[in-house]
Amino acid sequence: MSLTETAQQARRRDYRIPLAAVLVVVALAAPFIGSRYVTHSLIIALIFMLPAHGLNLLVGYTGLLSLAQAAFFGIGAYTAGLLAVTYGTSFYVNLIASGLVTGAIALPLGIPALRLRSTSFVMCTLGFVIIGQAISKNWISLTRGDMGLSGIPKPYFELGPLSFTLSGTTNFYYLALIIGAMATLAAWAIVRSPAGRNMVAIRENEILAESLGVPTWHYKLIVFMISAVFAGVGGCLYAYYLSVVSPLTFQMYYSTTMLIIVLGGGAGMISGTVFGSLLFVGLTEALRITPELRMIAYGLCLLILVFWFKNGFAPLINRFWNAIGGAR
Amino acid sequence: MTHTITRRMLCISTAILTIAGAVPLVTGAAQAADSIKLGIVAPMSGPNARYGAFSMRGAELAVKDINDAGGVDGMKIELFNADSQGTPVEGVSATRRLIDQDGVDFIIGDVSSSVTLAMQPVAEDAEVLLLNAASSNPKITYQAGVGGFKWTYRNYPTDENRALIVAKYAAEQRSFTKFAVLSVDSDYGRSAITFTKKYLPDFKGQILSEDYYKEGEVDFRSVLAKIRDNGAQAIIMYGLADTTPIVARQMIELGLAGKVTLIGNGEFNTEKTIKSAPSALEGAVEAAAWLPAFDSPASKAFVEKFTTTYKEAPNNHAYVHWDTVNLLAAAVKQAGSADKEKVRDALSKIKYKSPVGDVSFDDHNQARLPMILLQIENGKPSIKGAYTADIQYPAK
Amino acid sequence: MFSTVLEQFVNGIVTGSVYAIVAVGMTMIFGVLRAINFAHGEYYMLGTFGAWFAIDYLGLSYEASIVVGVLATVVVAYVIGQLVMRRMVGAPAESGVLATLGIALILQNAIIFVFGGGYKFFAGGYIEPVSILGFSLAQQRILILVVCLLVFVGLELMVTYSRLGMAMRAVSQNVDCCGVVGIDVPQVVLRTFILGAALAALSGVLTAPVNVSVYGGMGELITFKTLPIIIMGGLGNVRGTFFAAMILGVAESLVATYVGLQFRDTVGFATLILMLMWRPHGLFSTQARF
Amino acid sequence: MTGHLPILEIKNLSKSYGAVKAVNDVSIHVDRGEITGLIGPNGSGKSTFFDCSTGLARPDTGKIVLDGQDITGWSLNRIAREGRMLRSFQKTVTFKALDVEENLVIAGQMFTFPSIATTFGLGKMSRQRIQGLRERARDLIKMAGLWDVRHQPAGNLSGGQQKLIQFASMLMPEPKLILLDEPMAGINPKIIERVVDTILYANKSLGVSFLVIEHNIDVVTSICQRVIVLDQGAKLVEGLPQDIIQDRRVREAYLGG
Repeated sequence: MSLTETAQQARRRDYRIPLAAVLVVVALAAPFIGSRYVTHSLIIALIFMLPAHGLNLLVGYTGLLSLAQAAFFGIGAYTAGLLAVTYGTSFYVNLIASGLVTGAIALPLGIPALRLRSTSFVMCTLGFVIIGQAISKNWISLTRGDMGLSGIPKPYFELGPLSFTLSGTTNFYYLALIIGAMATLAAWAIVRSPAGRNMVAIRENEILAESLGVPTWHYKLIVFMISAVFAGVGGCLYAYYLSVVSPLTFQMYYSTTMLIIVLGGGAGMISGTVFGSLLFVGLTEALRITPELRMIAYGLCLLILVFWFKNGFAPLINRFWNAIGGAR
Repeated sequence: MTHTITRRMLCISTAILTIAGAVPLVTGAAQAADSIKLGIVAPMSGPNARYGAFSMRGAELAVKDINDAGGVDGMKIELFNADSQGTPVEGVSATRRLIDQDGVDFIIGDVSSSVTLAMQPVAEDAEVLLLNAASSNPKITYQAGVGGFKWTYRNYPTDENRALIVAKYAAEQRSFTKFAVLSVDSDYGRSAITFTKKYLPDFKGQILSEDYYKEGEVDFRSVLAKIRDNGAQAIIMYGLADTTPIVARQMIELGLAGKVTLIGNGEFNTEKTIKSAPSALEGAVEAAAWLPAFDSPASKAFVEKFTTTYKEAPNNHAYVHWDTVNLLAAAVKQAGSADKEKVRDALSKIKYKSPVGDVSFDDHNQARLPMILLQIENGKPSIKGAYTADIQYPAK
Repeated sequence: MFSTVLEQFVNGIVTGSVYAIVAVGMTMIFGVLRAINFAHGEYYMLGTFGAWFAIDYLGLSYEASIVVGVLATVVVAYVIGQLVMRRMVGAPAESGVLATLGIALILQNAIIFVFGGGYKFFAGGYIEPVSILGFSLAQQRILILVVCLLVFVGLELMVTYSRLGMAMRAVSQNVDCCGVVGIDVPQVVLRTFILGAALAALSGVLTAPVNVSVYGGMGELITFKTLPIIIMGGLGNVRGTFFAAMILGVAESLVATYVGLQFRDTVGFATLILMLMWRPHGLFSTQARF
Repeated sequence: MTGHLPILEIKNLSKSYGAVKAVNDVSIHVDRGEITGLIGPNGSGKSTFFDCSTGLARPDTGKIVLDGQDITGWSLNRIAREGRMLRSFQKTVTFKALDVEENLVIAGQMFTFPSIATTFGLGKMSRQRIQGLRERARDLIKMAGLWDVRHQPAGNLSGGQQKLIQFASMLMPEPKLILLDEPMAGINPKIIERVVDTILYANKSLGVSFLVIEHNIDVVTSICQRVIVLDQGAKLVEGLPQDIIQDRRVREAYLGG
């Protein structure tokens, strides 16, 4: 380390920790700062953040463009909804079950799908969503078909002798915040681990990674399953928050939304996905000021994103982060 | 050094607090005493906009009429609209925004049942009156009123009555016994058929084939050929308004017109539908909450006004939303104030005269609506009767 | 029994020919741009709206409305091609998905904004049924079949012999070399895109009389139908697309008859997934033909 | 021990694409500690032979024995990971977006972690392993003369430098055998010397055996102890480098091709 660098460090202070502290405080105090509408929007952002983290691992880190997130989101939502309505099990049991079930379903779907390349893979994953919707509509004895599941109870916890029900938007916000934070941490741990480095290697050059001994096939399958687990957990939160699950949950809308979040925030960056989900919800909600032009404006924003922010907002976040960190 | 940090921190936190504080302030400022704030949640973008647009226009027309006539007891109705895109998440966001940002006390919405089901707890939580005017999922009112949600009301018929009336008429008056099902693949189409199946054995009817079409489907030739070959006398169709003419035209194409009759619901009676395929619709039987040709001055006036204002004929969605705004106005008038609690109580007791007939609500906050049974004769709808029946709620 | 199967087969061909005209445009665009066009159905919708406007507002005949519908779409496609599609040469697949989704949202909702969201009735066309070899068909469907065949013969000839066709083949085989031999890649992309959009619009106008209902969101469904077709046919493969469309049409028709209409929309993707398991490169070739 | 056994032995390998016989019944071996050259005119099946030997393509017939172990039918990554036989590619050289050090760490990872599951760990063990890899990577970077650019994305460096990175990457896992596919193609003479030095260093000091496809005949003669010539998918001749360049059949194959 040279002398000038040290001098630089001394001159400019590192504001990263104070800023992080402020962000944490804002996140914790949000329900008391904003209206319930704001809290609600944050909950939606947190719910969408989960499948988006999964997709980011897939698209951003492993380089696999998938549209299957809606299918796994739907499976997670149905799993949680059915368990809660039929058996009245605890929230955390259903949360874990949603993750496990989606992960287990992702395995047999991933094995054939991951053999395909680029466009065929995209279409195959889109097919999962379409077929998932058809199953949820027609397997009436399980899913109740088009009537959907409604009246999903509020999150109910049973810890030994203690049992309580979490009601109200504010409480749900904290629940979502805890789960969102845990998911973010999990995603961060995955990409920081040696496996994360292998995933990046696969994204950058699959054949080269393979030639260096990386079992690319296994990694792709594992990441596909992990991304499904994230989506499933997100689906569970969704089911509890909206209290309704219908075949409409299997919609390409959710797949593309997750993709927009990941690419908008900056693929291949955990903070990008966090930022992206806030940005997405913030943008779509802000555009409600003009209901008639809302989706036109949204479409324009997508084009702007593609042409002017090719890498999403990640480079901007990076620059900002470095700037307040005292780097030149 | 520490000084700068604290000062900066102070600046940042002040800024954040100011912004956060401004939000409730803005909403607070917008609250005026002498207006009735009404929000409409409907799909306004994407494929479902084809229904949402009619809903919105119907409501707008009613609000304009009421305000032009001086409002309700001098109170003008302020209309806010919000897009649900036909998805539950967006619908709930829209509802939240209407409640918290626009400060509405009354909401009419949504068309899609799953959106309405998701909106119910939000309205309940915020104690805002939710009037539904277009969703037919029976659960909505199973879980309303004494069933749970005190703030949800529905001014739209459930499918049970409709299914019973149609099945009865088809069997008794037309002596059909062999039926084919061709309905829309949604909770509306599916639940109407479930109810039909419940009643059909009473009339010795049997179902020969069962098909559901996806919203937006345009190709029915295969299914119609199957129906032609299996010898059904009538097609039970609980479908979408804009799909009826497609089915009817393809019935002509395959030579089913005049041999197989359409029964059910799906705007068989409008001038445009009949014109698109007259021979296929001749003899069709429909149970509807309203029809454009309904012979009452209020209804005729609505059709005329809607047509001149928007250069298109109204459909059922336009009518129910127009009617629901009027119903709300009547409830406000009866309550003597725009206080949501008083309006709710008034609504529970109301005897509202709609253009079609008398409307009142049962203990599940479900409207008892007259259902009109009609048959297409010589290219014109001919009314065969109006029925009102109570709903049998499943034991809890 | 046999006659039923045969009739359903014919029904499938009739449906398939509609898919074919839309899908071939999409597959050609993919060939030169390597981007999945999620907005393709919107050009189908634009064509239909143009024709509906010509008939309802301008009082033109159905024949004239075909021209209006297609021309209106060409104009829109030109603008979008200049502003968006040209810039997408060499862009990654994700960008393509987002950009075309953005275009789809804009077109769909701009139409809703201008004409209102409610569904409209399409009034033109030849809808009287005729009987051929015992099959009853609307005249319009025969028109669609004939146009479909003409379009495909024309495209085959164009791809093989015309300058644009050759340029398209060159671009789809190797974008990098095109600059060297003097092919203006963005220009080829633009023209292919306009041609594809025009074909989608043509299909829209031709099917409008039998599909009757016209509304802003109608393109989405057709996009979803064509996606599996272009993959099955082999991306960029004109002839393969034709056969894939026919196969899908017949498969849908048989499923609607013997399984149930509610499963119809899954047929495309289910067939696609099964086929991909068996032949990952498409049904008709291991390599894109153009 | 197995000292006198060849490190790699390929017996009767054949591969055809449709009617074209790309490789026809080729048997070769690489001795322990030896640098073997594989030459032949364009289209003689060298690359297909490489792909089939390393698990990238599936041979129609034939048997591949690596250090006494039958590895026929193993996948590319398993051959690399468990067999410690690595290969290079002509075009694909580095992970372009990642910096030089990352490139090397990735190359070493699969050899330090016992299973896929352990790669997901962030614990102390995992950190220590990565630290070890990083140190080894730095040593190799120094050796390759890339110390000054170690934090630059590999894609920013010249073709020759990237070849060196690739080379250093392949040394990360302490390989037994390296298969090089035209390592000198398209790099300037100065770097060629450096690559040659590195190959010789790896061979002499680290005991790595090599099988090298190379067109540059000077390089082949200077580093290879033995040369095998392929022509039209079949083995034409094999022998000492100086004998091979004198061989009439080899000249004919190159000129008459």
